[in-house]
Amino acid sequence: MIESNLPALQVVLPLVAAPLCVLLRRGSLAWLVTWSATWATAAISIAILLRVLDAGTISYTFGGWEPPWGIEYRVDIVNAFVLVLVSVIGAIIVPYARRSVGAEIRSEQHYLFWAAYLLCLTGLLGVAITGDAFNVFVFLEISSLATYILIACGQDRRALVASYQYLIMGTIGATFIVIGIGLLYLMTGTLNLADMAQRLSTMPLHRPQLAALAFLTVGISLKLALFPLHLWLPNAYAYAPSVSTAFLSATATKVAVYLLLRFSYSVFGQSHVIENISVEAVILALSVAAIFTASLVAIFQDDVKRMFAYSSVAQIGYITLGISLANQNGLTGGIVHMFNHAVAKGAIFMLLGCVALQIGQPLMAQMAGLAKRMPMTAAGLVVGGLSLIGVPGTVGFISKWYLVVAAIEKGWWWLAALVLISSMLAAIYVWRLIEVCYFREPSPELEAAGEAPLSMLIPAWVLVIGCIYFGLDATMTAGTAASAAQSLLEATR
Amino acid sequence: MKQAPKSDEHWLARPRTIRQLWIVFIAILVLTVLAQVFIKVKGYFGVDGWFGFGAAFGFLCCAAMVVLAKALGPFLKRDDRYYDD
Amino acid sequence: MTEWTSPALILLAAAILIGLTRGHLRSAVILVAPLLTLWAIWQVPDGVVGTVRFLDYAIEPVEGSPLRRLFATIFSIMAFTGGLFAFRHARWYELSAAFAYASGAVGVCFAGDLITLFLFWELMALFSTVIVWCGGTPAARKAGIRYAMMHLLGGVILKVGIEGVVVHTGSIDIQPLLATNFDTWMILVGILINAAAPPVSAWLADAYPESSPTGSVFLSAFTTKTAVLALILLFPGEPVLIGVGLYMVMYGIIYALLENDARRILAYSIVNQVGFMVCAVGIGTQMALNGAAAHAFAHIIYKALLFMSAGVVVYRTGKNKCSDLGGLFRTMPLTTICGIVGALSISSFPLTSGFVTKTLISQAAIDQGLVVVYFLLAAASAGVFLHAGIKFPWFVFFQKDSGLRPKDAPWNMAAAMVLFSALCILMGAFPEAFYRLLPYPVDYHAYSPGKVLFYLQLLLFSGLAFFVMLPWLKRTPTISLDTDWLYRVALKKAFSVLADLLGSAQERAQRSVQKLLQTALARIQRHHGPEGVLARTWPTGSMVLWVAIMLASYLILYYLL
Amino acid sequence: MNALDLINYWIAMMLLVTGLYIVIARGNLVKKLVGLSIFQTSVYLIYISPSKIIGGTAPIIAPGVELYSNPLPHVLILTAIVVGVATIALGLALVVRIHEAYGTIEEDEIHAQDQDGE
Repeated sequence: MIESNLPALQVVLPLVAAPLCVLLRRGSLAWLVTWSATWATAAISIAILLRVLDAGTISYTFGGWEPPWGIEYRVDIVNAFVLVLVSVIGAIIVPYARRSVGAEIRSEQHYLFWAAYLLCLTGLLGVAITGDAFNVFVFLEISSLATYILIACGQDRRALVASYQYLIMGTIGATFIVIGIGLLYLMTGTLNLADMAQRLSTMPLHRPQLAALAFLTVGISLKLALFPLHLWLPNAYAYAPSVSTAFLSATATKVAVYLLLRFSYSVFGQSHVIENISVEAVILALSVAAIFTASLVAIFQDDVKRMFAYSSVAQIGYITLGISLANQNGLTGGIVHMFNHAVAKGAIFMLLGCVALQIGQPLMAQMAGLAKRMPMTAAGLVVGGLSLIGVPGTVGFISKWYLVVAAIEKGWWWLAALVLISSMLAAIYVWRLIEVCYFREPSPELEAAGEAPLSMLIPAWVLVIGCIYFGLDATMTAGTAASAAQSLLEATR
Repeated sequence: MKQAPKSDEHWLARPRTIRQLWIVFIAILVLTVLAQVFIKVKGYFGVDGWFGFGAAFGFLCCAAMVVLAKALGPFLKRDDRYYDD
Repeated sequence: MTEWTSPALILLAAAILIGLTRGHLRSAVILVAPLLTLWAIWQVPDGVVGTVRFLDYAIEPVEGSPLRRLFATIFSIMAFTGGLFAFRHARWYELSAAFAYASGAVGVCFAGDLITLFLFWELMALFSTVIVWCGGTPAARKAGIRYAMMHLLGGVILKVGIEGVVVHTGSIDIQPLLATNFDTWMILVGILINAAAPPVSAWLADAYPESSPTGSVFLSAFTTKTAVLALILLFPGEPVLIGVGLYMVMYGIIYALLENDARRILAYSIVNQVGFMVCAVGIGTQMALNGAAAHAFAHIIYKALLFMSAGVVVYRTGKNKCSDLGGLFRTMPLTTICGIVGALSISSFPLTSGFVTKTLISQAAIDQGLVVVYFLLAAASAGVFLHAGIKFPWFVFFQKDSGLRPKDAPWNMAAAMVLFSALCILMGAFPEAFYRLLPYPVDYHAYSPGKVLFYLQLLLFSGLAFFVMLPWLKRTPTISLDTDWLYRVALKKAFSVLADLLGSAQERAQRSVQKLLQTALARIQRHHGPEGVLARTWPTGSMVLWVAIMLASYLILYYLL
Repeated sequence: MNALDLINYWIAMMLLVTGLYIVIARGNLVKKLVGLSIFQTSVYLIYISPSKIIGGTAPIIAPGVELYSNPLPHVLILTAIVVGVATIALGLALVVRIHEAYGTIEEDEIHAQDQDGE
């Protein structure tokens, strides 16, 4: 009974838990509810992934209405992977968050924060799991609205402006997506993604299809902060509470990437649209621009959170680069980098949260001598940073390996070289941080500070160890990503 | 080493010692060249079997290198705070 | 399960343990782990020991051969002696980094495939950077960044090459290649960067002397020599290497002659010595490869010895510059003697290790009839005596009296120096035993009277030249420009210009787009004028503007195509 | 084809562009939200227009009726309207908080204050 309803529970569980938090009104109780809901959600997502790996695509119909009329949840290996990614990270952050939220957010707002957190998780999971185009929009807005709240909770007043700006941008993005979906609905008469794909493949090319693709691409690009539509991201990540940053950086943009994959491969994969125009070339160019521009900007940041926020823009560039390469290895690289970047950036922002707990907003100068006062935090940051560079033995190496192999397979030496040279830019900003943390005398702010509490360090270090573990043993991540890539590519044939 | 500077508190640094060391050094130099009368140096490419070739070659090469380094000096040398700014 | 465990992992574990232990326990780890590694190295049988799946490849983390064991042996001996030299004085993270660095070197020795090689290669790059940083001065920090960038660049180039070979040949095995296509050229260039080959030799002399007195001992041993090993494994007989090697030999001499910093003189002489080895790999016969391997082995010992003696001087006096040093033999007799033993070895004086290994290379050149190479190497041997054999000990320990009266080396440093001095002389005195370790059978006798006499003439008259031309070699408080000027000055200037531009580039770009739009709009809507709302910069507005621009471009692009 | 046939879409596009223009051009945070609201309204039109069939009746099955309007877009847009309302509400709440924190809701003044603060 429960087993057959897992796809529904995946979304319903956090959705129900959110109002429960509001009803309980006590911060600690709300935290407990969140804790149980997220871990249960994570368990469900893993169960779903195992089932998908075992038995292939799962289709779940709501209320017994058969697709394409009813709403269908459709889980194949691609979104099963995304579900696991989002829910596991969402779960790991919760035990960490107790102290961090306690320090950064007023106590009477805690239960609301947790409600927003759960709603955000609901939205992200919903986007990933649903097989219905309009549902995508609704869940996207649920997650976005919750995200604006999560960001606005930041202590710095600039968090409010950042949240407002993100609200404007996010709404425009979501509206573009809904316009795209509307145009597709007008052309095909269906909202079911699979059905839509099938109908598009038999239709001749019409201009509204092109317009739909344009609106969808721009809308999704906005959500995933693809250069040059990334401008909302640095401030949002920099001034949001540490917990929000860690959660959003690891999950929100990844779900948007999933949407890009779903639309450009599954929905438009066989249509005449893709045959006639090359979306790839544009995204490729933007990805490369993102990688270089954002990395360069990151080098000059003094606010460490902002620095890593720009680095996120660059790392998203790698993901979209893999997608735009559109061959087996490129897609594998892109998809596995979704996971790898989520783990590495999640770890980094969680550790920065540890720093923030001790000294407030972490600026470069204040983090001097961090290794002496907070050795575990500093060590974790080093591992996370090395992953961003793509040093062998860390997750970053795996993704870049696939990307470069894909570029070489296409005979694009220049691209392989660019990908690798760009890691040197990452090296500059990471090394700048390492040098400051390890080879300077402790700053006055850090002088009195001690190591962060274990309740924060352990979850962060779970991700840090993940950075190394999945860098050495990539069979699970890269294997799943490879079969996901394969299934996406098969859809385009 | 065979030489030492002029200072008087250490035996190696006394001018007398240094003079003696020079004498010994030059004697050894002469000996190594003269030894070639008795010991055949195998010449692999002709010239290197010549009498005293090693000595001449060593001296001239080193002189040439010192001269080359000296000549390059004005182009390459900079004050050691050059990069500090 | 354990059969594929690389001996490198012992050192890696030790590196972690050094961080976790204190006091005597830490000292024990430092001294025991390398010996344990040495033991493990000799347990590795010939051939591939086991395979592991990584990504889509079957990688071979451990593959034994006499050549690989030879290099691993000297690396572990180096780790032991370096540890002995440093354990009472270096900070724990320098020691930890040094052991991780050594672990990378040992790992490269046994790497059976290109991916494993690359993994350990990068491990070395990472932790050697940390060692440079442990110099602790602002100059060391900056040099460390430059060092890291150079090695990252080398790693990037190597990685492109390796991935190219993997994609195009489907094989990740380590096997002899020739630089014939883009992939192999990239691999060659990547390795040569680590060997401090031109035009980027400068990184070595830039970084090593900035490290701590103990750090430079470790640095001198591993990076360049693993590059030599990689060249022997991958590019034996690659003709390009002969030229590269000869250039390095001459470059090292000239720059060392111009140099004032004691440890920088030694750093340049590493380039010079590695040049001999690279040249030998280029010759590529069994004799030459034996020579390269043997010379690397001997070189690690005497170069570490030289860096130790220089390190003791820096440790005791705090001074680096020849122009500030001198006359130290009075109070540091042991350091002086050990420094001289090292200096004689590097100059390949008969009865020292350098003699029995470098003449192998010369012999290989003779056997192949390479006249020019032979004479250039002979000239270089004379030059080595000039710049390292005499110049280094002369200016540091003798020349004028600087008035410094430092104490001699602490006991552990002394012990390390004596150990390596003894090895230098034992190897030189009993070459036959050492020759048996070499990868190919050796039919060569170093001590023929004619050869000894030739080298004595060559070296002693070089010495004469030194003292005759001493006034020309007077130390000046200068540094020498190198290709690193390009990235330390030229690039920096370019970069700061770029930084200025970038600082406001985004805003400026947006502003100009907005201005464009504004002027267009102003024509249509007069009331928007110069004071119009679009003339101002709205952060949110400009973001949305980008969205509009993107959408328009997509639509136009799609409709046109 | 008569240009007026497509008038619904022209209006929708006008609204869309107008809304975006307001968001771009106005510095007042509330006005921006108004622009956003107009922008979203355009979507409602895009969805609703095609679903109204000329001559069709409400989609209730009744004898003798052949032509129905499509009910689905209407339902969808009800949802979208709810989402839009929520967004504007949240946006306005943020503006209130921004006003408390900065004492202004003009974006350039807020920007200037942040610049000074750094």
